[in-house]
Amino acid sequence: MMKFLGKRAVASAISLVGLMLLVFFLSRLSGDPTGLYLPLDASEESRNQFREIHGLNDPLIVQFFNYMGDLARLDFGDSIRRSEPAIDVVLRGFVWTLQLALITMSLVVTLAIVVGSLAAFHVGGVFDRIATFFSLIGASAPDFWIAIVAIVIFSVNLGWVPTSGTGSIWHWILPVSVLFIRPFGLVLQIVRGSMITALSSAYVKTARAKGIKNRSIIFVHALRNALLPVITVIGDQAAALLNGAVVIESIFGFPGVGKLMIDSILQRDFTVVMAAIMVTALAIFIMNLLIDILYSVLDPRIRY
Amino acid sequence: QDNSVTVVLSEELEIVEPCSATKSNVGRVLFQNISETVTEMDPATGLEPRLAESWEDMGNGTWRFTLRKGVTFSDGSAMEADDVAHSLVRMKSPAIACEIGAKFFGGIDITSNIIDAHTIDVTADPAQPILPMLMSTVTVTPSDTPLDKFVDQPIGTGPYTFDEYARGQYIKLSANPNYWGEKPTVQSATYVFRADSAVRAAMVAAGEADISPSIALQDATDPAMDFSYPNSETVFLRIEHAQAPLNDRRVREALNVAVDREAFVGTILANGTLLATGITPPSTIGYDADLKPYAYDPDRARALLEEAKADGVPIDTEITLIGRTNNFGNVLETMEALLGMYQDVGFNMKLEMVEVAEWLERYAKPFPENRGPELIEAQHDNANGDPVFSMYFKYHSEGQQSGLTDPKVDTMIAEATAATGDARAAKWKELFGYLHEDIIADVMLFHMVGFSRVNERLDFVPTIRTNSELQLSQIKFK
Amino acid sequence: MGDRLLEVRNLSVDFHTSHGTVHAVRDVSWHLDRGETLAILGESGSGKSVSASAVLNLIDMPPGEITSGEILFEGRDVIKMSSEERRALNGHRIAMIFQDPLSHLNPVYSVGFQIAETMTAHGVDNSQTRAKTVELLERVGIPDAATKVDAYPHQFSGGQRQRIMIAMALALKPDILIADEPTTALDVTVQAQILALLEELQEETGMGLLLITHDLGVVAEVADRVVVMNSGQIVETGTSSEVYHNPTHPYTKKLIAAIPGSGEMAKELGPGIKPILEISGLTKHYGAFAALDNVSLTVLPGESVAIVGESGSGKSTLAKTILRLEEATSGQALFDGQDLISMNAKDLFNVRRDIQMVFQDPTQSLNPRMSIYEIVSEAFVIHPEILAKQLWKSRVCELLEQVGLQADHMYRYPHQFSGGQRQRIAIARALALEPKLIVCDEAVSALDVSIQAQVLSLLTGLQDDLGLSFLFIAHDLPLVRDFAHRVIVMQNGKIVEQGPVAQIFDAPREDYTRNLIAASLSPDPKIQAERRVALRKLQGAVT
Amino acid sequence: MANSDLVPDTPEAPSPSAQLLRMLWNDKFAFVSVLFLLVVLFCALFGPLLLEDVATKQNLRGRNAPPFDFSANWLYWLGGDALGRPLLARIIVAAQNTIFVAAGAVFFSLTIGTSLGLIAGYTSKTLSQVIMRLADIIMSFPSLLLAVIVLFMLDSSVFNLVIVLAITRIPVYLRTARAETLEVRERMFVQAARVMGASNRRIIFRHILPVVFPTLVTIATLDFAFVMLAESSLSFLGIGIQPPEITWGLMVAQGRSYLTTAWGLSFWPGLAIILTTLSLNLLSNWMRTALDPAQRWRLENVRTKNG
Ligand SMILES: Nc1ncnc2c1ncn2[C@@H]1O[C@H](COP(=O)(O)OP(=O)(O)OP(=O)(O)O)[C@@H](O)[C@H]1O
Ligand SMILES: Nc1ncnc2c1ncn2[C@@H]1O[C@H](COP(=O)(O)OP(=O)(O)OP(=O)(O)O)[C@@H](O)[C@H]1O
Ligand SMILES: [Mg+2]
Ligand SMILES: [Mg+2]
Ligand code: NI
Repeated sequence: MMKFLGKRAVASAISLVGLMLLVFFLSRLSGDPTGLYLPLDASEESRNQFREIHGLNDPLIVQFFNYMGDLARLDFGDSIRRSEPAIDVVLRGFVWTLQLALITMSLVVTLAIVVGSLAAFHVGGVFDRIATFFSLIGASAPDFWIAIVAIVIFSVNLGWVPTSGTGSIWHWILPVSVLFIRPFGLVLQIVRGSMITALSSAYVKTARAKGIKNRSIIFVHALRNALLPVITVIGDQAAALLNGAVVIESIFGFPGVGKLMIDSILQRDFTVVMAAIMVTALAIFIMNLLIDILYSVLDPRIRY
Repeated sequence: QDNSVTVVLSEELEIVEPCSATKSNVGRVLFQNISETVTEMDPATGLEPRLAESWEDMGNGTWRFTLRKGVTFSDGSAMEADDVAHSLVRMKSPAIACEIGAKFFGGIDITSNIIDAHTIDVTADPAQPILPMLMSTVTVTPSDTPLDKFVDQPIGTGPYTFDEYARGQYIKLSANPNYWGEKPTVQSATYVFRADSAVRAAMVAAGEADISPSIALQDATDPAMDFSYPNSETVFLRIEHAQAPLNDRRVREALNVAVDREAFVGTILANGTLLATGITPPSTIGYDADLKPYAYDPDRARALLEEAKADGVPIDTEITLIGRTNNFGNVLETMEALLGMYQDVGFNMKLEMVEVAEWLERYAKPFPENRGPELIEAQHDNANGDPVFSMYFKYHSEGQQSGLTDPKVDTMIAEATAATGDARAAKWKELFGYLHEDIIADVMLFHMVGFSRVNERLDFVPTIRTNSELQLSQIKFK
Repeated sequence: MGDRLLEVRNLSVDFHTSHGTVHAVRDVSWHLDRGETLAILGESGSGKSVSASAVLNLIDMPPGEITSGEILFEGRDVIKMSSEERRALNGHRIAMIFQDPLSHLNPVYSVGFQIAETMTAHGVDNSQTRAKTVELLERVGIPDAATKVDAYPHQFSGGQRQRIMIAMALALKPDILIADEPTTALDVTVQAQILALLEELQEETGMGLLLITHDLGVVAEVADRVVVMNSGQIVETGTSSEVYHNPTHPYTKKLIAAIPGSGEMAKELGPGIKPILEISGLTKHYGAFAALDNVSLTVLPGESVAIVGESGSGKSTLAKTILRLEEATSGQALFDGQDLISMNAKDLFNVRRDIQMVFQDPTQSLNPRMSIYEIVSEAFVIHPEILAKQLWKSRVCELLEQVGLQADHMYRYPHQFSGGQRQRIAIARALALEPKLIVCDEAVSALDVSIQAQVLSLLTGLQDDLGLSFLFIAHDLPLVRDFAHRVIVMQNGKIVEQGPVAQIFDAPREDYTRNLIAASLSPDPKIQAERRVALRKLQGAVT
Repeated sequence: MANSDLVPDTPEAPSPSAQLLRMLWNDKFAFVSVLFLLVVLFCALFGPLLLEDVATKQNLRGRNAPPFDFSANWLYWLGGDALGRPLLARIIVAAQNTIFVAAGAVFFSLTIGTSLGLIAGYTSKTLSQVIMRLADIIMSFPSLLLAVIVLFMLDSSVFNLVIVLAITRIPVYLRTARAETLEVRERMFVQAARVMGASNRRIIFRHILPVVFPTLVTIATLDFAFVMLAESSLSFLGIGIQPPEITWGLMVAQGRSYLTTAWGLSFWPGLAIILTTLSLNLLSNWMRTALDPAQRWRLENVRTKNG
């Protein structure tokens, strides 16, 4: 196990550096940020000055080594857009994103697994049909529809919850609910599919012969066998959330890392982009590692 | 709640820097609320005193400003001439990219001379006849404000003080108890940020916010809450004259008459949108109300193209129509409609919608190589009443975004810039006419209208200035 | 007779498939009394397992359907019971040992958990289960039970898994135990131990034992009455001795005639033949545990080498290591002069066709998504040089018929077969490749003796015609005696004795071998009864 | 032929297509889905040919026409868009680009992701490590950044759009395929195939893939919706489909600002996306059952008779 972790850490570190390299050089190919920060009418002279200050005039390779040098001192550079340390900007947003992702995914995990398993247990039954139908509609509907319709109904007309923003736990209800819908639909379908197979296995027969309750047959015997693809897809959806839920963030005024990333990319705020990718990549790497460990915990036949 | 207001803005403030207060979202929070200017431009009455009580022209480009006495910054220090001088230096400081310095004082050297604590001479080189008006953009900050970095806790002389900025969430202002002027009704204000117009409208409707300075046309559905105002933005298509077939006047005329401008108003664009003949709105001096927008005449457009074609103008060359995404509400529909109209009269044209960075590459000099004929949609904002910068940057051969190289235009700009009073207005008017009718410089489209949604409990009517500022002290309760 | 526990009346079970309905069980009736052992004998595929599953409500319906009959447990028809009532019976009052232990154990839970769960499901307190589990495992002879409780099914040998199933079924001392081929993977000594355990329980609790088996020795040893089934129907019933000595139905007669262990023993093949397989010093460790310890043996062309030995002694590991399904820790296995163990992937691919294997666990070795035709003809797909494509179908038919299946089974899928039928499919697949060496890991253990005889004569025929070699892992000594040229005896990962079949059976040198042969059961109930009496006396004298 | 008399009664394999059709008919949901998808396919193939002109004819003064005005031309039954173009016609015409982009992106990500995942799951540890870390990188690389870079470096084309979308979706297939492979490769029938000398390719594609595939297809069908919607956000950046070319996703996105006033603008194309996804998914559920011999009986007409 230690050996596995060690190897994994080395490989992950290498790929993190690779990712940094990739992002650093590729992002600079996406154009010069100067024009975006200065007024349209700014003179060439002030443009040059701007480039000078932000080190954009040096050859790319020099810029990269400077960046890496600073990074070694845990200095991610300053945001051009906000003129404060990029890492502060990112971490501030990431805390929100992480909370949102955790809350949403824990709801998704519990509900999708329960509903999906029950649907699989009664394949073709009314419950299965209804669960499949509505979860699929939810999962394929444009998220901003759901968000705006929810605001109009629950906030403006009924006044149950605030339209948007942060502050109280009431503010979390709409964003989490809207964010919940797509991963829920997807995970539910995966659970359902792989549970159908698991429930028809011979060991389920053994369990029945042992007189195990249906609940344990589903959630103890079949589920664990069905979980491999499920946690993989959950991981994918969680990664998507860690990368930020742009639509939800911008509609609900939620200060997460997603909109920050988009704005920074469009504004060529490279330091923030780099810092944001570093932070989310680290989170995703760790999550994937946990998932890989989970595979071998769930299924003792899997060994690395 | 009673005497505090919540304002919902369309995007978060990246910086809270007074020297960039002409950026519209920064301006709506800081401008004249926290940071006051030397003079103040009122669209209704013209130039008014603010921190300066009076000013006079000393000749040779120098103006003398007499400052108001008894004004203190929110940190307690008195506002004096050295603060103004420092602010002028700071806005042009090379170490920070101040919007005001670059946008209004680009290419101008500003020096100041402190006469006494409340008198200051300001000299512009080259001389600026409209210097007092330019001073209406200059926000005054204390003399110890750093020259090399933006502030994150702005200090000003205004009726409000800057309390708190919870990044990503809100900004809070509260009334300044030591304000020199009239005490405002609104005692505190919270600014929040929502990117989606429908949400902003919903927030005001749900009573969570009091003012949303800008909402989309289609969200402005409630006459009791929604106000329209001319927002000083002008939309046009920039033609780069060097590229064939756009170098032919007939083609440019065809581009103008092929557009059914009136069809846009009240449909894709708001009622109240004006058809443009020049690049600045009617509130600017020299605006020529007699110029007529090109009437929709597709047959004439076709005829012009035929004619040009007969003369060997390569009108079959594909022209790229470039639009900027999210430039204004319904920009995509507008561009699609334009494209349809052009294709209808026989232009070989394609549409490209691009994000702002890419748009800038195409719009500002140096233009990309091998670009082919391009028609670039742009929106220009001039709320300060004088067309000087608009004209220089958009039409002078040296102008950053100019598609022209016309010596006549260059001289006309130079003359108008140097002139004052009525002569100045006349010269600008002449230039507007020349650009619109003689050389047909661009495809002028619309002077735009913005929408605000205001909670019914407020007594507040948005104006043309609402595009860049939101003076809380002007808000009253019903 | 006395105290009736379970009675099956006129039971019929159908399976609906896309190619028509299979009448798996037809109008079957039998009963089981308290303390009694009823053996169901019968042809492979005759509906034994299906009728047993019906008792526990384990038939998937649909596609299965109980078309008629009732199953009375203590006078109540379980078919009409609510599922909650049946759940309370299952595992607690009626328990079942499945024919196919690997797939019936949940691969992702430790065996300890699975055994303990039977108890917790029926209200045994959590705190006691672990100790009980360990005790159960010890009683079924799992070595080192205290640590093995936490191991997973795939870490056990075939026979060990079977014993885990047994432990699971016995956990709550049920009133009725349905044991579907419970000893197919057990060597005779362990088998004896298990049978003794069952008997002990029967005496203690009056448990009724329904024993499905093809091993007439086992029947002779434990059964009170016998039911013989053939193609879904009961063809004969009676006490075990009646049925053995006076069979009336032709099928029963055929069955008894086919009992192995009386034929002539094969002679050792002459010296000087170059071995086709030569293993030396083969060792395989699982962690610190040596499953194979320095094993050396040879197989000559045209020779059948049988490997017998204790369950868990490393027989299957040996087979898998030779076939490179497990990587050996050290050692050599020369096949035709090339070392299989150190061979690279490409060379290995080239020799693959020549060595085939029939797995101990046939169900798991058949791809559930492929039809039987696809499974068997895959050999030809992989090695197209064997047969031209238009002949595949007829060849598959031929192979299926040779192993006693029917051609129209071709488009069915593995789950639609009985245990023995699957085993035969696996044999047919191995034969399709026409290899030089076949490693048979308990390849005929799930077949009734008549089909066993048919398959074995097929194999011998092929050996005579084509010079095929067999490495034949088996626990059924009479069978080994009839089939093998040489016998290798394994214990604890080592070879303890090897020699020509006659020598091993007539003059075994090692104690272990002697015990093994002594523990072998006779199919004649009378002889078995006598032996038992003798044994009792011996034990009585000792104590 | 000469050999056919060797074993005269070789049973005939039942015709697979007839069997499939029967199974389809037995699942009414799947059957309707297939019909719907055929309609979509028809629109995609012939829509632009038949209705291109009508769909681009602007009429600013007749914009945002409300739906269900059955007195109007049938093309206007779903109303008109912001430029007065008939929505129904536009949805039909847009089917082509939509299906092309979505199917393209999903197809590429599915095939590439699955292949890499199977390889990572089945072959050597080093290769697997490399592939998996690559997947980590892709997973952490923001798709928008990729789009912007592609846009700046390459020309805006539909193909580039497909590439960007495909790349960003690769990791989910890759990781899923690998996770299942890790388990399936331990199964005995895979070992049996190895013993028979099956090549890695055969084992992967014939033995492992069929087990993994249904799960991947389920993900893919839902990705269809995701890709259709994501595509529009890239179009807004200027990559890929540009107006007046149109896709459903673009229509939905353009209608966004009209959500509270002219709901039809984004509702109808959104509905088209939902129905397509729903159909694909019901079909994939059907397929999962039809392909699994142990589940197939659910679709076979084996209704148990009473008695
Ligand atoms: N799901 C199914 N679909 C179709 N036929 C089936 C199915 N399950 C079992 N059968 C058939 O039912 C018959 C009886 O099977 P069963 O498992 O009871 O045999 P068995 O007597 O236990 O044989 P063995 O000794 O080989 O285990 C067999 O012919 C088998 O092919
Ligand atoms: N994956 C594994 N991990 C740990 N131990 C294992 C593993 N596989 C097998 N063993 C152990 O190796 C020993 C030999 O197993 P093997 O399957 O070769 O026995 P066998 O001789 O075939 O027995 P049987 O007759 O019961 O099938 C057993 O004690 C078993 O517990
Ligand atoms: Mg059986
Ligand atoms: Mg074994
Ligand atoms: Ni009786």
